[in-house]
Amino acid sequence: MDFLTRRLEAILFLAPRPVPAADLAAACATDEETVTHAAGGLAAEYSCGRHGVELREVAGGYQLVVAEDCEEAVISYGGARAPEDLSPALLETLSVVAYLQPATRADVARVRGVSSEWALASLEERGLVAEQGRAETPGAPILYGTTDRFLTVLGLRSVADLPPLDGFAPDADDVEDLRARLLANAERRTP
Amino acid sequence: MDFLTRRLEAILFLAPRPVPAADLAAACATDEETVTHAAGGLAAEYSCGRHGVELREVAGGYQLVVAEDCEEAVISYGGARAPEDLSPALLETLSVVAYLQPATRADVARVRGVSSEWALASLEERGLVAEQGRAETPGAPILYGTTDRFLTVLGLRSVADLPPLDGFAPDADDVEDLRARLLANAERRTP
Amino acid sequence: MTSAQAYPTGLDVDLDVFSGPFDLLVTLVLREEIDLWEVSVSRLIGDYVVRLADAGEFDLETTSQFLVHVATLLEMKSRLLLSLPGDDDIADVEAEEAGEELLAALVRYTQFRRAAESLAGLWSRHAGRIARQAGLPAHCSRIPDPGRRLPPAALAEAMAPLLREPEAPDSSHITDVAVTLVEELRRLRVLLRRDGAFSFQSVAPRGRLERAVTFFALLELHNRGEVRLAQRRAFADIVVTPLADVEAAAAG
Repeated sequence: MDFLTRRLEAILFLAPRPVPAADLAAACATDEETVTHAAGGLAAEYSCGRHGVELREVAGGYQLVVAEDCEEAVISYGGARAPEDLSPALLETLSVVAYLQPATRADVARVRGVSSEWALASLEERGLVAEQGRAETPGAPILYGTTDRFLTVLGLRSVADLPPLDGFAPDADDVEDLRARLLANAERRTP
Repeated sequence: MDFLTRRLEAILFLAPRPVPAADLAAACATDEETVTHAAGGLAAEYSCGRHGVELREVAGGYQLVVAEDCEEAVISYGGARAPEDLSPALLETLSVVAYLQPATRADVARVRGVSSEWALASLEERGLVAEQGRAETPGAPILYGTTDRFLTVLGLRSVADLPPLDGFAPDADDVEDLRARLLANAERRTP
Repeated sequence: MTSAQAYPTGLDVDLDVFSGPFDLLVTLVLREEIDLWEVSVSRLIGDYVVRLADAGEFDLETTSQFLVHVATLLEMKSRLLLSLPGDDDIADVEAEEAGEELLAALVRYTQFRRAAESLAGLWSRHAGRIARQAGLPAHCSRIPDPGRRLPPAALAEAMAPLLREPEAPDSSHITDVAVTLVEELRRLRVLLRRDGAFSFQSVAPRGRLERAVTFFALLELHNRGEVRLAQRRAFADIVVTPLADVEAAAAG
């Protein structure tokens, strides 16, 4: 496997959603044609029945997905995982994402007053929050929001059913007010 | 690649944390010995330089991680962030907890000479230490220990793999230096 | 809540390492976010005295708070200078008898500091390794049984502390002052009337915080022109003479 193919493999390994050829090209500092060619080689390596995952070309790009006959094992692993107990730090982070969504990592950290890197990763790993695209601000930070699984775990029909906060309703207009108040409080707590 | 190996690959590909052999065995309805054997084959397939990812043994389980030379591409795609570095105060506190665990707040303060409340809270927030119950001494202080994430970020298989604490003991010369410093300070204190 | 309430000492400081409210500086030092080595305590005190002079009025409560904080900083700094961990009261430790104990503590601390350096090495090699972070695909993860569901109200409860306006910084970990400046001024004035001159050592209490208050009270008496302070050399005992006596001697 050549270096470009290996880098494509690494990116696809990590990305939870299809990655457009253009993004792969940009990340590897090459052009789309070269990427498409290398992806062909990767598709051959990860063709049906050879590995536990397969490379699919789907709407929007390339994605490594679990081979159908291996899914059962993954489901069985997923079913055996630890229950949903959340530490206070995780619960706080989850609430911030839930009420402010979509929120960036920096938003969460500023509101909470502590770096929330691990808390977000941990919630992502539990499937309660997930990437929902990128903000159109410098650096294009990842935007986080809650997942369908989050709704299931809380027994909610939609995010609009979140319990109201003291003086706020979780609708679009109030999110900005809420954000402003949280930031003002956070600023007074820490320098 | 045989079916078992493919299933292991699928689980490790999707699992967001190191997976112990026992969990793999349960998910694939087989025994640990068979899993360990198959994992050996997988480790050979995913050994250094062959793929964009590598198999490593860490925190009591197996984990696929991006190959080091492919990290740059992954980071430029924007899919990964390294954790923030730890300050010396946090590292000191972390080492006391790691070697003395389970350790109370007072244990840490006794070694470090300063109240380490904030440092412990910060390590807890970063998921590196966690409460492990309470001591059966007056006041029932909280006992702290390190987490699986601690092992994962330090690349350790288990706490037993920590470099031995004895190796860091000051030797006779160091002790004499310390004694001399202490005496000099003591004299300066007495007018 | 006004900002004066939020920062009871009401003092802004401007040092190389920090600029802002004094309380915050103390909080940051306690959290080890600012290295105490970098904080010039003498400059803090100098600034404060200048501020007092400018203000023209003397706020006892504020000054007591300031003293407590400065005393805390000084205590921490002296521990650092000694590289001495431990809960013992430094002022009460006789170097000879405690020497071996201190040495043992220092040796132990050094051992853990070296272990920390080695953890830092492991960290720099391994912490940056990149693993998949996203959760399992929805159809692969377990659906919790209804009995284990997270109650939605828990989310609102978790938000409540973030929505509350923050309270003033907590200084409960700082020892309460056993004597107040007012009481100490009163006590010293009684001594001056009764004994005339006396030395600082002979009247100062044992506790270092209380000693600090006594010292500050002496400075206050000096400022008000009630006493003369004399010291033969640095670190020597301070002789306190009522100014009335001094004037009488000069006149006689």
